[in-house]
Amino acid sequence: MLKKPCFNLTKHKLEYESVKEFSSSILEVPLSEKSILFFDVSQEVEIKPDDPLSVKQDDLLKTGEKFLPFKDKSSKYLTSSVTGKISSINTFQSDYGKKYISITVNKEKEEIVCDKFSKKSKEPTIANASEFLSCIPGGISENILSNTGEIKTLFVCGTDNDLFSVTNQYIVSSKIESLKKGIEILKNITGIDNIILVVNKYLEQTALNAEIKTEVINSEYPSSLPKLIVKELLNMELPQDKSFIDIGVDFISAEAVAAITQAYNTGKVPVDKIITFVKKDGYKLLAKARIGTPIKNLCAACDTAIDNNDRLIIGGPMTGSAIYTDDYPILNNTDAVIVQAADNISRTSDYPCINCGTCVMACPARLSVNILVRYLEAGLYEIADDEYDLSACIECGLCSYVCISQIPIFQYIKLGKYELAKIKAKAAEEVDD
Amino acid sequence: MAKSIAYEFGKGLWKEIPPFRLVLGLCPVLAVTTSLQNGVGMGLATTFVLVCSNILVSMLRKVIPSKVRIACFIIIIATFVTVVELLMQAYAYTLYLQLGIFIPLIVVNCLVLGRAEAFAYKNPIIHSLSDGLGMGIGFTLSLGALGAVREIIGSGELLGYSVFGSSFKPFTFLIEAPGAFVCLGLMLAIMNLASKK
Amino acid sequence: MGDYILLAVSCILVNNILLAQYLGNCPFLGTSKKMETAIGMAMAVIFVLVLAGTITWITDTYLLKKFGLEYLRTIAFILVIASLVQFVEMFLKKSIPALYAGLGIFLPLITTNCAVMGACLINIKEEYTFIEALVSSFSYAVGFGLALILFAGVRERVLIARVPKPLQDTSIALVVAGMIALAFYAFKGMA
Amino acid sequence: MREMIKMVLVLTILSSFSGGLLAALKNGTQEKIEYQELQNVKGPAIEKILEGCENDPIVDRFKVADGEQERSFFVGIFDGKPKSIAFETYGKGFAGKVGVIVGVNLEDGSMLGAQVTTHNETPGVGSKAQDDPSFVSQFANKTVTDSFGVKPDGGNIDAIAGATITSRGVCMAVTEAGEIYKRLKPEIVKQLEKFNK
Amino acid sequence: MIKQKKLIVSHAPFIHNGSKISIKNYHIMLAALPALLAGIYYYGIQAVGVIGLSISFSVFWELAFNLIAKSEKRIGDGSSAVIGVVFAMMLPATAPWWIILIGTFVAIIIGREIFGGIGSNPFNPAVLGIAIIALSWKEYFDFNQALINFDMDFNMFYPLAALKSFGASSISSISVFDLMLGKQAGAIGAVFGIGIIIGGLYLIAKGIIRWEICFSFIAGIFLTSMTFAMFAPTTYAGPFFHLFTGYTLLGIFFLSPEDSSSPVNKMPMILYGLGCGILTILIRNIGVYADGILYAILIMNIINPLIDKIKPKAFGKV
Amino acid sequence: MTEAILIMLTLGGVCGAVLSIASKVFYVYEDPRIAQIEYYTAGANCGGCGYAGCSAAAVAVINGKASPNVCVVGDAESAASIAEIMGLDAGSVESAISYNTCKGGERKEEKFSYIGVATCKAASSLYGGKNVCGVGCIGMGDCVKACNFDAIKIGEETIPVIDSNKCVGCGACVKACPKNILSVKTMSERLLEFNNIDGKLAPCSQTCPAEINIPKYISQIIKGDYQGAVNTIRERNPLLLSCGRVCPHPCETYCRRGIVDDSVSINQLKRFVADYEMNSGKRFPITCAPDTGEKVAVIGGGPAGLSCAYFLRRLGHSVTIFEAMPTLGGIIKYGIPEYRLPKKVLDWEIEGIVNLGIEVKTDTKLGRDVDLQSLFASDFKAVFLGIGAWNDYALGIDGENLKGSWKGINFLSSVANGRKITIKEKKAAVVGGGNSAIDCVRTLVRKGAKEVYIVYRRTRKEMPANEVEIIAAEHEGIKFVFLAAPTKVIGNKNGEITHLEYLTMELGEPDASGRRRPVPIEGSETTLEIDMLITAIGQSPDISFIDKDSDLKELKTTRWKTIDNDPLILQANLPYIFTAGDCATGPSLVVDAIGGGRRAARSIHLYLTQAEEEESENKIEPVENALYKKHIPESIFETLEGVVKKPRVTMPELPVEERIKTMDEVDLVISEKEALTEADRCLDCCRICYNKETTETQA
Repeated sequence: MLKKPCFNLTKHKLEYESVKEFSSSILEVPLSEKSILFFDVSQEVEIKPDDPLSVKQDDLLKTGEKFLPFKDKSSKYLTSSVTGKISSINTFQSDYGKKYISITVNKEKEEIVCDKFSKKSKEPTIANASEFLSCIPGGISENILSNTGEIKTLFVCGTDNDLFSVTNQYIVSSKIESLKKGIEILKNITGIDNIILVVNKYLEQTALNAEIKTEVINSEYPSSLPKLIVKELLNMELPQDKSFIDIGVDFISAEAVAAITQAYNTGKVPVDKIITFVKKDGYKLLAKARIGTPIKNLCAACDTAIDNNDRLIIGGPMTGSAIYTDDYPILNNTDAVIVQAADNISRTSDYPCINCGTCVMACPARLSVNILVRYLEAGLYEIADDEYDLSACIECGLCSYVCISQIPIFQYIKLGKYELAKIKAKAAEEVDD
Repeated sequence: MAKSIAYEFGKGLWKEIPPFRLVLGLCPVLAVTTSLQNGVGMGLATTFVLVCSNILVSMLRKVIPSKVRIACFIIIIATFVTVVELLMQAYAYTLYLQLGIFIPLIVVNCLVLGRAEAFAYKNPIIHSLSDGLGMGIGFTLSLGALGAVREIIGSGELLGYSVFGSSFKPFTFLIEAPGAFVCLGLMLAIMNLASKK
Repeated sequence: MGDYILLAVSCILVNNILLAQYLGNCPFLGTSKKMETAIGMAMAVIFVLVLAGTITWITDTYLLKKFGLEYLRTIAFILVIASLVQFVEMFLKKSIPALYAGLGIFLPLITTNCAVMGACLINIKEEYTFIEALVSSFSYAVGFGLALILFAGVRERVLIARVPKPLQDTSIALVVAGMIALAFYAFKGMA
Repeated sequence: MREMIKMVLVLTILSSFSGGLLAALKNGTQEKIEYQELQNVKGPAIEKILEGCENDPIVDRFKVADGEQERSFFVGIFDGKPKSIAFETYGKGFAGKVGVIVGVNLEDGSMLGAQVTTHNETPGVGSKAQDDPSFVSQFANKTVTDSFGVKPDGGNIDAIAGATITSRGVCMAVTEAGEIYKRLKPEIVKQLEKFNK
Repeated sequence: MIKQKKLIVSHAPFIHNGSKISIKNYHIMLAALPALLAGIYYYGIQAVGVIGLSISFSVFWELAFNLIAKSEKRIGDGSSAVIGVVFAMMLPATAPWWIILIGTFVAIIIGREIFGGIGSNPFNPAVLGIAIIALSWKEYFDFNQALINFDMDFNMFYPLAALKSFGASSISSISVFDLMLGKQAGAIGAVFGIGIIIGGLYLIAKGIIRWEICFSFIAGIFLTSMTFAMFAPTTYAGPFFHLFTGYTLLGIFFLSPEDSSSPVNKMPMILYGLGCGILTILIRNIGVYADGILYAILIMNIINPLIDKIKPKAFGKV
Repeated sequence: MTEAILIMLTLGGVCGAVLSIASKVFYVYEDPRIAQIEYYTAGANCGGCGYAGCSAAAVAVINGKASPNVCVVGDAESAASIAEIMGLDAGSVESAISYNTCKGGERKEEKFSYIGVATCKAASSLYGGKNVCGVGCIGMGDCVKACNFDAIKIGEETIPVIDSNKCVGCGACVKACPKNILSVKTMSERLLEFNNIDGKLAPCSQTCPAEINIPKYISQIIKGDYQGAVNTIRERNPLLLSCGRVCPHPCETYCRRGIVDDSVSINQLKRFVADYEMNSGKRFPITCAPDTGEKVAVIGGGPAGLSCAYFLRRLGHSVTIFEAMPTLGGIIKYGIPEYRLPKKVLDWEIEGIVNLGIEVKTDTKLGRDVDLQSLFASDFKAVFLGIGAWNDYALGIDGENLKGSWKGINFLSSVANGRKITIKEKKAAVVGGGNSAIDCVRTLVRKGAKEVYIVYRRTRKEMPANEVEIIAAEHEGIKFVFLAAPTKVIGNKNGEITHLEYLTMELGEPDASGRRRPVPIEGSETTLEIDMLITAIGQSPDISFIDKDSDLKELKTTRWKTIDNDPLILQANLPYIFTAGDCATGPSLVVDAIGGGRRAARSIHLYLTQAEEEESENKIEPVENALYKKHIPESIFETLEGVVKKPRVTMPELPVEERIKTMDEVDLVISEKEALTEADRCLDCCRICYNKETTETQA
């Protein structure tokens, strides 16, 4: 799949994995002693990581209990996935300015499931969904839960964004009934009429059999990136200065839909996440773990030892991110975890761009990557954006994948976007002054 | 406030040697340096104009109104350029032929005008004199060096004497227009390299 | 007519004022770092050179030659050109500020541009008629602009390349200019 | 207003002063310049053509009106007699005009030779017309009033390799010389009387 | 405190398709082989010497520059060797060693290294090298004169020089097929047309050079030469003659598609190729030079940054 | 000839006329300053300033977007000329060069291996960079690439090294650095810099109330650059001679070396360089920014007032100190006895400060000799109150005012003033456990008292006085009476003191301050035979002037009679009044007062320079992210690896027998050799890295 064909007049093809190639068994990861809950504080402008929290050490959390870390400042909440006492609270600096509050919970012997949800949610309503379900596995966007009526079309992604991962496909193939019911629930509570299940060709039949409104997309990477789904199914390119919500579109993963069904069926907030795990030798398996389980427990359960100079990747191989500590927890959107052995790691080089144009041919966003990357290397982010459409990049990573000089183009682009945002924010600030 | 006269003189020889450091007055540098003789001749002509105009501008700096100062500088410079032109015609005619149109064009050499504007108009006569002299000599040296390099490699001769013998096949590229640009560019790089240490 | 076209081609490509006659190199290097600036400068030069070429031809023919004062050519020309440029600058600034912003800011650079003065002198030296002088002035300016814009295009690329430190900026720009001059040899003999 | 007057005044005085100065200088050097000009530009060519003459052809020159133009003729005295003259004509070369001096033996109208004086040709290619004696030597002893052309054009002169245009230009100039000679011969003969001592 | 394992952190993507500059360059050298072998067949051991010297000098210059500039040594990627090969293809078999030394110096150092090395050169280094030395030492590039000592079983002369001097009638006797087989005087790698075409097609098939440039180049040559030939068939030669003489095919497949100095977007590539073709014939027909390929490519190299600004509208751009 | 002259005359005339007419007809108003400024730029159109050519830069200066020293090629002279044209605060004209504040380098620890784009920006955007230290240098040299003047290189320790000869202070490197480890600051900016929670700060620097860059001056001492060390200290603390003697050095408490053996004797090192300057026979020059013409009145010439005046003066303001006493110095002059801080030393130091151009009016008391009205009349724009705390608290017991009873400060200042007090052969008791109490007893010993008691209501452990002082007092034979609360002073009929009666106490539950509260034991009254009593149980400011001055009626005070202010910006409720030192905080450390003086100076500086722009808003922005009296948690260690024990240099002091006889200075300065050894013990800490000493390097 990752080999370059001998003769290539056409561009490189990367096919998505098919869930059918997986063994149907799913590995259950045992509950870990310590779980870590991440609360994202980078989006909230007014919250600073060192603001006082409304929870503190030694507070007891129940499984499925929701709590608001910054009660006074933000209504965003976290759902505890285990029962236990908070043992420490730290800040965690992630990439590109992202910051989390990490709350470590020590498992109590006996698990107590919080019953607030079951009490309040006999009937599915948008109110109780938004009150309890924003942290379900797979994640659900605020726009869906706030029910402002802007969303006209909701795509349920039965495809996985990135290569290797089959998490959502697994849900479609194994829980199609639950998915169907979840879509009904969503229709009822949000009032969105046009909910479409998006699958690729591997699962077309499954979806058709279940009689769900389905669209089939290309099975070639990166066609299941949101922007390309919109392009393929709605035949429009998302304008650069608009967001999906502006054109009345939103996405939800199949896993989240199934989780909604599960929540209302059982009266418990779902806390288990399905993860595609890729071992060092490339063997892939599916695992089920609590949200908040440290990666090292997942690895241990999958018989994979982490050594020095290995690479631990959260997410897929094209768009994921490498982490530096195996204490990092599984989050509600962690679809895949990849472990690469030290001697199997593709390196980058500091070769200059040789202007071969392969990236230009590969780029689904039609960027002049060859020139763009030079401006980015020189740190001229504004020119890169004004003249070479930096912000039009849809972040698929194909340019770096095909680059003959092995330039970390994708990193340059991400960095460029990040720095550009900073420059613009600063300029806006100056205008305000 | 005022720096020493020796400093003003010396800076033109290395620290601010034109056109390598102060990239000014490139046209004659490129055009006439096909040989050492031409280069030095042009350099001396420029030096003469530079020194005379610096002195005169400095003398008249109190009289010249600042609004028409550029026009005045130009008249002063043009006068001296014409003087040089006439003298050269009378006493160094071959050189005059070689330098051709570039003699009258000294008048628009940014170096001369630049020094008048940036230095002589603000400084006393003696300083302006030494500045002009230093810059002029620096300019001459640069032109001479470039001319020598191009002449030796480009035609295998120096001042008309064969350097490498008759079997040498000169690299005539350097005598041609593109060669002039490339040669100056590379010499500039060598200067940058040298001054770094 | 054919002669004028040949003259134009000769002045634009074959005897390009920058690359073959070495005139106007300071602004050539100075204003070519960015394409926008290069285009502005090119336009300014075209505008001024046509005016200057005409006026100096008139001055020379009806004033200097008449009185046998050819030796005052240098001083007369530069005076006329400098005054003209300054006049145009003031005029634009007041009357057409939009044009001034795009083109006028380059005018001070033109006063000391030997391309302008040089082209005027060549007109006289080659004993062109008035029309020929006009054509050649315009063509020289177009040649200047063409070379400048092409140069700016290449230079924009070189600016973001990993040029070794001692060669950066002017040094590498000169080498590029040399290469462009070499490429212009292609047009040799075409006019 | 006061400032304006001052500006105009300074500019006027300065320029008139420079005009005066230059005029004075010009007067002083005029003679010298004219001699230098002839000596250097045409001197070598004339010397070669009128080789063996007893006088200085540049001193012994006269002018003849040809239509609107005036043409200079240089006299070569052989055996005490003004037998030959040399004069300049122009042809169109690869890059601008090519000046050619043609020497004519008045007695039989044969050419003493032709020499290229001024040109702007490519060094090493077109410039061979001046430097390479084998090309111009083809003209010697031919009748001046003939028409000349390079062989590719069906003429009688071998072109310089790679410099057909220059060669063509030279031929043009020589052909024109023949026409001038035909046209002005009576006047020339009249003028020559003066040198017949 | 237990020491945390030190993992490797890098940025996505974490996989790569495995392409390498060195492999690409070896393919180019492989593609040059047919034409070179033909050259060696015609010109013998001398040609082998020229090729060998050209490659080794090229690599030497790059190494020397890297040592002086204290930059990373990258001679292993074969890019200098490729320049050496292409450079050798344009040389006559009689080229003396010092010309190769200076030519490769110009190509590698002035043509490429001082601009920042591989990928940064605005001009094709090999073209630049040949153009400069051909300007300086014309006698070695006058193929008639240079190859005078070779005794062949065919009429050995440089067709373009003949065309330039004596018009189209002088070359009417030459069959296109002979030209394709290399029965003409010329540079080592430029005479055997079929070989170059085979190499070029191989490169296109491998995706190493871009077909848009090559085909539009050919189109440009055909269009222009046919127009000229239509108006004055006695003075100007036809398209096939132009295609198979001089450096034309070399220019089409090995010189003009050089990565760094050619455009990468579709429209610019076509314009670039067309421009090269048109200029080539213009120079051959009305300029002073017998072969216009070198200058045509140099001119298009200059225009390349400008035309490469024509690019498709980016995703979601309004 | 004539023709030539005529033609040129016409030509010149025509051109001149056309131009001058055109300049009238086509006149467009342009700020005349643009041309003037352009005249002073270097004219090279180099673009180093970031503007498109010199003319554009000039426009930017006019629009206030660029500072007068915008031209990186031009020298200080041209910058000064431009500033003159702009009539700007010339303070920003001082030349600046770049400084590296990170000391991480090779000793830093990494949390992962990084592969990818080799720039600091890229590396830092992934988890803040590979270093464990989140704020330190990444070492990939973005700054080197950014520098147009070749002034930075990555040194052997993989941290940037700046060549100060080449640096022009353009700030390109600062912009390039994602970790803010480089700073280009003018002297004024450096003087006004405050410790920041993101700072690269050693624990000692975090602790020091004056925020002195301690590791920097110690490393300067190691290099033998004593003058540099003095200058480093002077950026934060003008009273280094005094502080070197009397500072209780809270910094040493947090010295990391103290975790392993003894903390570095930081204060001794400060004293060493301070004394080095004094003994060198010349004063190291102190530079001041150009005059701003703003006048500030500083009321009180104590440490806070001197510090504030000093910093304001260095910022270019005109300062006048009004001092109620005959000489400057305040509490350190009158409250600290000679044997701890010789008057000669203090006077030398104060002279240095006053010599910067500070006007001094002694014997002038606010409320008595001057009032606000008169200050405003004399053009003072802001007033700094640093009047100290001179009112001793009374015990509030019977017989307190008997003859032979003194108040602590009163006693000490009387001694300092040389007033005749009979102490010889007296039995004296000093009530209190603070430093002034110890000062009193040690003074008494030296003045020949027969028996000296210290009466304190808690135990030795709770005594707020410095440990060294207590020890010294013990050595000098002071008798300590702990857990004793005076209840009554008993006198004879002449009104002279004979006895002190006190209750014995026991310690109860800890109170708010964490000290165990003493509880009296009923019926444990004891008497102590004395003929002299000094109460030194604390002081409060003398704020009587408030009532005398109608303009000050509004001034808010606290219940401790201190002047109420914003604790961070030190502005009182009247916007033009700023306070610091004991009068704002209550009795505290000298170094607190010095730090307060500097913070007040910043506020006053901002108040004066911003006042014109925002007349309505007199509120000054506090320092962002200031680390005021806090510690960076991650920098406080509990264990320390890789440090080899080395003894601390002992401080030389006069032998007890000698010192109790005279008021001579007790503590002596350490020798140069000892200073170097001691400085060498410094681990050169930064936020979390420090120099590990391996046994190999010791051998």
